[in-house]
Amino acid sequence: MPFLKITVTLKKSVEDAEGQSVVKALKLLGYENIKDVRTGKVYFIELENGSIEEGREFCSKLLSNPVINECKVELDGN
Amino acid sequence: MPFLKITVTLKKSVEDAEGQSVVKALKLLGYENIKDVRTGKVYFIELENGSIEEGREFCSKLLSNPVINECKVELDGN
Amino acid sequence: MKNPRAAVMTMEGTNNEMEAYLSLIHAGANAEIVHIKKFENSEKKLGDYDLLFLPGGFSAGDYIRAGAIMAARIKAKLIRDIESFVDDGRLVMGPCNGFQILIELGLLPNTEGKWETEAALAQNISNRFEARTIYVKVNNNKCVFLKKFREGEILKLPIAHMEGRFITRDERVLNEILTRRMNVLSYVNREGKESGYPWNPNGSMMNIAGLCNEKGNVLGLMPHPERVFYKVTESDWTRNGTGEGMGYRFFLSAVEHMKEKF
Amino acid sequence: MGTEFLETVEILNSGVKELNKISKNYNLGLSTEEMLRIKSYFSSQGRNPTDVELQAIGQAWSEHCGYKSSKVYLKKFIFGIAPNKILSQGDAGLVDFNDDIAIALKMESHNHPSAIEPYGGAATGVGGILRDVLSMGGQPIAVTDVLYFGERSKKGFPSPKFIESGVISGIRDYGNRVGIPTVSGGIFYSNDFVPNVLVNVGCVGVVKKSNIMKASVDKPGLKLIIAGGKTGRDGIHGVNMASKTLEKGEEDTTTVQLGNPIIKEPLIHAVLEANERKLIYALKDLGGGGLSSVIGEMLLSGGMGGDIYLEMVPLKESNMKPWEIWISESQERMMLAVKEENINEVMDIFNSWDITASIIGHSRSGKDLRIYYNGQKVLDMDLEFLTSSPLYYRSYRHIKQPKESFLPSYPKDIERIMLKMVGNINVRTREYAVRQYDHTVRGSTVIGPFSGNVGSEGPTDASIIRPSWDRSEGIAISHGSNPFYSKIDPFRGAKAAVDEAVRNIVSSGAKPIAFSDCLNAGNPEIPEIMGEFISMLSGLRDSASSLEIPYVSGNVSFYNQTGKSRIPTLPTILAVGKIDRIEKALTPDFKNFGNPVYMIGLPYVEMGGSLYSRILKFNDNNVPNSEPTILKSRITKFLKAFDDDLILSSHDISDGGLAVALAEMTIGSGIGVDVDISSFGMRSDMFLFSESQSRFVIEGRKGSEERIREIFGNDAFIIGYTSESFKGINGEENLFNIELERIRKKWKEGYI
Ligand SMILES: Nc1ncnc2c1ncn2[C@@H]1O[C@H](COP(=O)(O)OP(=O)(O)O)[C@@H](O)[C@H]1O
Ligand SMILES: [Mg+2]
Repeated sequence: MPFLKITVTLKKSVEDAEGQSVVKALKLLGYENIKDVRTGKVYFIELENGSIEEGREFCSKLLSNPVINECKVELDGN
Repeated sequence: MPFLKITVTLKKSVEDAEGQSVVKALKLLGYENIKDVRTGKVYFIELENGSIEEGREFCSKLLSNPVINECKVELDGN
Repeated sequence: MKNPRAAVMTMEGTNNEMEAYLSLIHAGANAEIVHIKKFENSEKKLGDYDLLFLPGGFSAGDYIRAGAIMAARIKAKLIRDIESFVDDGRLVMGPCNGFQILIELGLLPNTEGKWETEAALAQNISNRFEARTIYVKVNNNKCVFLKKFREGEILKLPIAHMEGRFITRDERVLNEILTRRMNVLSYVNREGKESGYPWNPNGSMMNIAGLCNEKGNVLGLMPHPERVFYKVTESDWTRNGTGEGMGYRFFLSAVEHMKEKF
Repeated sequence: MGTEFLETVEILNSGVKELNKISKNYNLGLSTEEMLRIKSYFSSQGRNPTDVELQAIGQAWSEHCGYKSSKVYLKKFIFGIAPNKILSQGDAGLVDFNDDIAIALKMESHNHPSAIEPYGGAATGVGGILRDVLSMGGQPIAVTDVLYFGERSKKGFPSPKFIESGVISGIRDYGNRVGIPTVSGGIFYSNDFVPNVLVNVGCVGVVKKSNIMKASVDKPGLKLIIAGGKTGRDGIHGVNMASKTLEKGEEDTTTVQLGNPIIKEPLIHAVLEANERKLIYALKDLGGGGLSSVIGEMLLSGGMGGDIYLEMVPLKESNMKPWEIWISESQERMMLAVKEENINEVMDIFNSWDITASIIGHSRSGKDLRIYYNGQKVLDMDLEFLTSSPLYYRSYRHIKQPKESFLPSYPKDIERIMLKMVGNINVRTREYAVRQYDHTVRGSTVIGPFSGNVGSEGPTDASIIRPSWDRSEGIAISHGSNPFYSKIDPFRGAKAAVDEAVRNIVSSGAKPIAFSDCLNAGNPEIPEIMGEFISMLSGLRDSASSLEIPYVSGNVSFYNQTGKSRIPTLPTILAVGKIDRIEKALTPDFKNFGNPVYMIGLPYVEMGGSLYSRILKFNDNNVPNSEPTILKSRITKFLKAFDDDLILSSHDISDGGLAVALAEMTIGSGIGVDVDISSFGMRSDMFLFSESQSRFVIEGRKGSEERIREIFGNDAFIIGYTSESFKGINGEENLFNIELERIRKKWKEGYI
């Protein structure tokens, strides 16, 4: 069965509070080489007859807000 | 500058409550072809001199709990 | 006799320190709110206290996973001190975020004695933050914090969390918990019977709401006794009168124990 | 022409057309008259303005910052009610509480940002309102939120469900993370809020009287410290967005922010610690208009001038231009004025909480503001001119409508209508939202949003917070608003909002002491809307002045409009009250069987905007009329009966009238009531469903009949006795007989 992998991230222009907390935590753990961390969510969607177009619909109807998010859709990806 | 992409998911044996909510929401939107949804988090870590090994350390020290999570580390991935 | 000393450890996002601090003070402890930084840079020494309280809240935003960042910080610098603190028989209590941190640190359940992470508190099965009152049953009152309760007693406590679903690494850990009766508190319904959601608010295995280590000096639990020190902060007090709340005896048990022991 | 980071803008030689173009190109949102005013100022200076100067004016003169459409009317109607009861006014207002503390309160809208990005809009709304209370030196103790959502989708705009879930998640994630309990609020559904959703958020705090902070910088040589979040490009021109109507497909990401509660939480601790140690001279938060607005207002109100060095502002991005730094609305920032000798201590405190802080300038004698960037002067202006926006007497028109009552034919099935009401989207439980908000954090919530038996709680009227564990007093918090009334009749709608807020407070056993008013309307340049705005204000004035309760703070949000769709002109009233002994507080759940149940106040046939009219879909523009003098006398009587320990439970009568009030009292208690209304001689449906104002249902103690009659005179009526069933009759006629479990199921529908 095909599946869609959808990755939702924040646009670069939107501050990522979680990413900032991870930077701080990694630095406190001694990793001084960290420059920046951005976070995102992934959805692995198993479905019958899926298509990239359908994945785009999931993005716009449910999984993301185009004002702040970017959505990447991959079919059968890993 | 290299970056690490780390994907943290729930082990198959752990019920994914968020994934189940997404299934329900997509079905309500009329997508009857959805079989299952699993969710995860991605971290895009920009750093100096990163390595896969370092990414694995981030996983075990901070980003995942081995009891419930799986961690996938990619270098320079996209 | 000197009042026992308690430290309530905070960082950004731990936000239940006030009610914890006041509960400790009102139960007769000499409590202090201490930022984790002060332990890390040795401005304060854990050894100077008799009780360590890891308060609830959202340490570092609960980003990544609830409690993960604070636990990682503790692991990096303070874990040896805490392990010997526990070995000494001093007390550690962690409700909610505190419980999540105790689990991440391997201080609970620690069935193998290796201080390794043997369990997790995953996202609630309802996929929702749940803020309401629930019932728990006291299964075992050997735990220092539960001395003032009867075994089988039903308590009414508030919960407020998104990640409280208790899961063990494997069957073995779960069996050890049950055989050694470390599952000191379990979720029950109004009749005192174990049952599913919503009485078990998060889908925890075996309805586990709280764990105490074998020695009885480390308690982690999802509910918040520190928010119901007085009856007037219980959600149904206008039907049941005023006085001491359900949380009072947790703190009194601990303080009396410390007064006897130290 | 300046250097690449600074522009000089040619206005001295610009005509009207060019001036308008400048306003548009620089996103200033200024009118032709305003541009001409700027031109004449700079002509007198003999030079052209820099982009920093123009942008600064654009902020200060926006509707949002300058209150230019509302100020003259606010002054006339709202300010000056019971002024002796206001302790202090600033970002939030203060009212006296006891010998030790004052209460800070404020309610503010975050409508425009929430319509575009609901999650971030609502989250930053909570963040902003917390800062307002913090600015007074106050420890926030409660967050509140009143939300107005649409039901139907509109093409080109996000769906109402998407907006709703984003708004609720935003409030949850921000409020829960900062650890201030979200205890009170409301949710309304009506298609009048498509696509203009309203998000009104409130905050209540406590301030030790010896620690009250002011914002005015009235001494030269004070250092100005910015603390908290870093400054970025986020939130540029936010106030301008909130000062115009919402149009399709707008997604200017520069105004969108998500907020960072994990900076706010320690920032609150650090500021309060510095205040407790008396190290802060003046304090204000950075909200709309950013540095531009906060520094301008702090200096102007203290009669000082100042010098600012923009390179000292900690930045998120290194390549920001001076004008961007100056007007950025980045979240989580506070501005402190500190005496030289206290600087080190203050910086140490911020450091100990891991909070970024930086000295960016100082006050000095004079009336002008100068801003430098790496040694170059980028702004040099008279503060009075810069900060005092022009004020407008907008023209207005009142639409006269005769009051027409409509009597629907008598319904066949009262019971079915009652169940429909209990399950109505505007009545049924809000647990799906509110139980995602932590309402017990801080361990001081005495009455929360729900009360009754564990696992089957019903709604409460007001929440009560205990500000100190060592004293017995409590702070009651509640709201009032009714968009259905306000749509038909903004004057009566406003009075009803105050009435409801007060009723809720009193119903819990507390005495109301202060209001904050959050006003929402469409485009103020339309005379009908301005007319409604003025009607609303006069309603607010009539009620509050009769009660002698001040509006200690408030907020105005205009331009909640998209083309012809616009919201009703409506206030959300945040009320606080005082109860001397929390252990006497009342909740609506019935307490025992066989007790007398009283209705306080008679119903009238005035069904305009009522739930009954909405369910039966009949038109009636006779909105329930709150009579302030009656409200006042009922409060006095109620509190007397309360002091005499005659009342066991109490609930205010609002949506759905007596019928819904009684049903709600059964939900948390599992105790019903048997009602007989035959002695009133009124049509049963009108009697049960009328929403006439200033009314309560109370469960009295056994044997309280005589004392209640003495206190209330002919204002209290026994309508029945608590019982195991829930039955109503009118003489021979059986009105309803409903199993308690069915009511609870209806009310909880869709929620476990
Ligand atoms: N409708 C109103 N009623 C009473 N006071 C108001 C009203 N609108 C605004 N105010 C007061 O005017 C001042 C400025 O309000 P506002 O611009 O919202 O504050 P800020 O933007 O600095 O947070 C505050 O003291 C506020 O309480
Ligand atoms: Mg403000």
